Order: sequence, then C-alpha cells, then structure tokens
Amino acid sequence: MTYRVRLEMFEGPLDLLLYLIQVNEIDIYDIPIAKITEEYLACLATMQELDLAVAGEFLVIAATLIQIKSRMLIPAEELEGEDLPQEDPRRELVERLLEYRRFKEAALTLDELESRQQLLYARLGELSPPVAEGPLQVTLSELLRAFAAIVQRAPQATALEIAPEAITVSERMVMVIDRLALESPLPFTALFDVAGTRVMLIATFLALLELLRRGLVRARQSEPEGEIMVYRAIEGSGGDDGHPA
Amino acid sequence: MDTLPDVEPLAILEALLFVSEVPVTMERIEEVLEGRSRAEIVGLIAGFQERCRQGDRGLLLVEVAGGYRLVTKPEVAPWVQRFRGTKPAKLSKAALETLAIIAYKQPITKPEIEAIRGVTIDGVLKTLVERDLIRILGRKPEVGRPILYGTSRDFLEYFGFKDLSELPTLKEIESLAPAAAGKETSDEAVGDAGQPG
Amino acid sequence: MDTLPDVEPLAILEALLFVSEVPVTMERIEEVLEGRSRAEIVGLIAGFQERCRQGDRGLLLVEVAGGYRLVTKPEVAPWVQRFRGTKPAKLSKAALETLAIIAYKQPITKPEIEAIRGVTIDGVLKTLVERDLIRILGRKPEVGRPILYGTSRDFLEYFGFKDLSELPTLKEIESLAPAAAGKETSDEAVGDAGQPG
Repeated sequence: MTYRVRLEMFEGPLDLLLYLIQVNEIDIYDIPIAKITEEYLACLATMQELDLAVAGEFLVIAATLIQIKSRMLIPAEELEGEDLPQEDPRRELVERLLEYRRFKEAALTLDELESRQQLLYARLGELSPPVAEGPLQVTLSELLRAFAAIVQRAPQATALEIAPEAITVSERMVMVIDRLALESPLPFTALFDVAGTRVMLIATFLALLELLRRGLVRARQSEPEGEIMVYRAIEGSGGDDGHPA
Repeated sequence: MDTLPDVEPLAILEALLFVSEVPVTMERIEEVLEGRSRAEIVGLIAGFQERCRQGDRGLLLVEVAGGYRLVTKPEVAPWVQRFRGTKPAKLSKAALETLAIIAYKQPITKPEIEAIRGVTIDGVLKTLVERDLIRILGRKPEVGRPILYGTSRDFLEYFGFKDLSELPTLKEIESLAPAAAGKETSDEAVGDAGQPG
Repeated sequence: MDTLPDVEPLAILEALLFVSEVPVTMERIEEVLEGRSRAEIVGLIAGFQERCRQGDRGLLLVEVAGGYRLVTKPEVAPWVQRFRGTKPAKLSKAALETLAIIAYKQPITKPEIEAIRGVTIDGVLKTLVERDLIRILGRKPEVGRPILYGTSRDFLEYFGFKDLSELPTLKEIESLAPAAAGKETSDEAVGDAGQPG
C-alpha cells in the first residue's frame, strides 16, 4: 500500500471500504475479501494510534470482514448439498455497500444543490411580527427544543430555586439592560460571565428570556449557527424593571 | 474577492436593500460597492427610487434613521394587511416553554410552572388557554386550592399525537438538546471547578 | 375591504412576496388577490419573473417548498456576502449523508439510518433537528416505539426543491442475485492471502 489513509477522511467504515475498493479498482460484485480485509485492518492499525472514539464502528465491519473471509475458506466440496444453490458469504456486505454508496452519491448531489442555493439570499424574518390570529405555527421540534433547553438548564430541580440572598432574575434583568445601555448590540455570550456559578448563568438566561418576552431587548441571529447578537430595544426602558416570582 | 461578475450596480443595490434587516447606511453601501463615489451612489439611489415610482412596482425606497430601507407602498397596504392578518401565528418562546412544562408535568399549578421558569406566566397561561392548547383539570387539594393545568385535545391534534404516551421521553429529548445547551452544561463544570463562592 | 385603491396587481404581488418570511403559496395569493383566476395569477407571476430578468434588477422569483419566494440573484451573491459579512455555513458530509437517507427513506428511525451509514448519528441528528431540516413524524409501532424522522419544509427550501418529488432519483441497485451467486470460486485471492503459513 503506497497511499496513506487518514481515517478522519472517512464518514465511517463503509466509506473506508468503498474507498479501498475504488483505489484497488476492484469489482464491487466480486470483492477479494482476503486482500480487502488485510488492507482494512492495516488502516485500522493506523487508527489505533489516533485512539478515535469511532473505533468501535470500524471494528464491527472488521469483524464482519474476517467472518466472511473464514466462511469463504471452507472448500466448496465440504458444502455438498448440491441441490441448494450456495449463498455467497459476501452478498450481504455487498448489498450494504451498494446501498450506502447510493446515499453517498445522493449526498453529493445535495451538496451541489446546497452550494447553488446558498447563492440565493432570502429576507430574514421580520423583527417582531405581532399578529396573533389564525392557526398556530409551531413545530414539534421547536417545542422539544424549548423543553430540552429547560432540562439542560435544570438537571436538578433545586438549581432553579433561587436562594433569597443570592442572585435574582430581576437583578440580572437590570444587569443585562445596564450592559446594553453601555453597548448595543452585544454578543449573546458576552452577557454570561464564564466564571459565574450555574445559578448565576441560569438567572441571567432567564432574565434575558424575560426581557425578550417583554420586548425590552431583541436577539438576532443573522444566519444559522451564527453568533446571536443581543440588542437594546429602542430607548433606555428603565421604568419597568423585573418583578418575577 | 478577486474577480467579480459583471453586474449592474442597481441590481446590487436592490439586493442589499432587500436582504438587510435594518436601514442601510450610505457608508455601508460605499463599503460594499467599493470604488464608487458618494455622488455615484446618490445617483444610483435616485435611479432606484425613480424605478420604484412605476405603477407595477410595489416597493418604495425611503430614507429613515440615517439609512435607506425598502418598504411596501402605502397604496398596497390593504393587501399586505390582508395577507398578514391570516398569517399563522407563532407561539412565543415563553409560551412554548410553558406549554412544554405543562405537557410533561401535568397536572401542574401556575406557581409550580413559575418555579421552573423563574418568571411569572399569567399572560402566557392566558394565551395558551385562549388557544385551547391547555385546559383546567381541577384544583390541587392544598392551601389556596390552586388550579391544575393540563394539555387539551387540541394540543394532541396540533402536534399530531394520538395520545400523551406518544410524547418523546425526556431521554429522547435530551439527546436532541441544542448544542448551546450542551455548552451550558460544560460551563457548569467550569463553574463547579472554579467555584468562586 | 370595501373600496380598494386602484393598484396594478403586479405591484401587490411584489409587496406580498417582499413581506413574506416564507414561500407564498398560490392559494395565499389567490386569497389576497381576491377575484382573480388562477390563470391570471400564473400570468402575473410570469410577468414578474420577466421583469426580474432585466439587468438592473437584483432579485429573482423562485418556486420552492410549495410556494413562491423572492431571493437575490446568484450573480450578486459576492456583494451580499460582503454586506452580510459571513458566508453561509455548509452542512458536514455526515449531515448530508444522513439527510439524504432520511429524505429518500422517510419515515425512518435512527437505528435504521445507522444501519445504512454504519456509524452512530446522535450528533448529526441533533444538528439536523436544530436546524429544522428534519422533523419527528411519529413513532414506529414496534418494540421500543422508536421515533420516526422525516424531512421538513425547511429542507425543501434549503435545497431549493418545490416538493419531495423533485428529489433526484436514486441510482438503482443493480440486482446482484444471479451474478454474485455464481462467482464464489473466482475469489482466488482468498486462498493465497488467507494461508500465509
């Protein structure tokens, strides 16, 4: 093997196998299992040095390869049942490879479409479309994520019982407004003191949600995965400070 | 940006005004249309406004708050209103969170929901009741006999569940938790380790 | 709406397309432009597209996800990108593969996707749900009642499909039944490599 293979290049064991089949110019319908197994294991050996978390997935296919290889070593004469056509031990693996390859190709098509679509910019949503008539428009995913965020925020119920002497949400609301009065917009993350306690982080986050709900601040994300920016909404807004439970 | 396609500047101007969420300042236009003088850009803007005046155009370029922005013409407002008026309404984030808590913790009282969310929820609760997504299940037999809330049949229909047992479990949800939330958890570790208090 | 101003329908169409955050369906246009036949509206759309073709226009009317939406022309993308300051993030290869499987095999469960890709996909699934490219369709009526996933409307928009029927057809798997069965013995390499000693 003269080529060097880095396992991060592959989307998984099947991807690696397809690669080996391709560089060796092998007919996928007639894979020389011993040769491929050997190369595959050699690749795994380089991976072990990397100690990748995905090693398990690659090992599953390694085991499959070895199993097929041993089944193919049984001489045909020993399986005499003439009337029964012999099932090729490789068949199931080949079918998996073919199926995987179809989707790998489909993914390439999607990739091209994605690039093409990314040249077309649509308008982002309005700042705050009010209107509350007509049917609802919420996806289940949105609901789930809302709750997932809560679950993550509060693994133990006590974390949300804001101790009387400690931080309160209303205090944090004032803090957020003050920060934004000095500088707006601010990156979402800038509002959170990394050194702060978990309660502090939660209180700040709840304060931010509450301010958003009241329309005192706005959060915008100019693109998916982009940095979320927090804006002060119009003027100082001090008057109505927090009075959460 | 090395070789740019040959595009009429008016087309670029239209695209910028279209995608911007806020009024576009003259400075931004100059920055993006690199190499054009202010006078040229003023001319472009006038040209654009001129084109908007045509009867088959529905937009207007207005100068507001130190910038330029596209808005719909006043004469098309009745249709825009009609269009907007029938738009499906989205639930606010607060409403969603509250609904999620009720779905998973029902029957639950208002103070209990507020304890979880850390804010008062009167407005949100009203919206949810009005929209028939939640209903009153009864009263909790304790001091003050607070009202117990639960989800309604409309809730199930809306999210396409046959019954409540179809709600994904907490574990399933956690595996879908957004990355940001995951980050918070690691912040927790930081906080714990560096416990300042 | 009693007395409406006299406005050219093209102007109204442009305004509606401009204010909408999602693709506007033919039905919505019919609703708002009350009293116009579908054929008339189709004509309006064609007229609008025709006008967009002019070199001084920066927008394009595309048909996507069951509706019509305005987007910037591809040739102005470099300036819009400069204006926005960022390039849109691309999906990872793993995400695209997973998405392809879900798109063609929906409704499908996580274990079924993992069986095809040969890897676990928790992280990828999370990303796809987060970006609203996939959605939960329900549960499979089998042991464990696993969640069934499918693509969302955002998926159609993201890739520019009108509907799922626009997905490119998958390459068919050639039938291997007869060919593979007879080839057992041709695997000469097996013996050689397999018996080193």
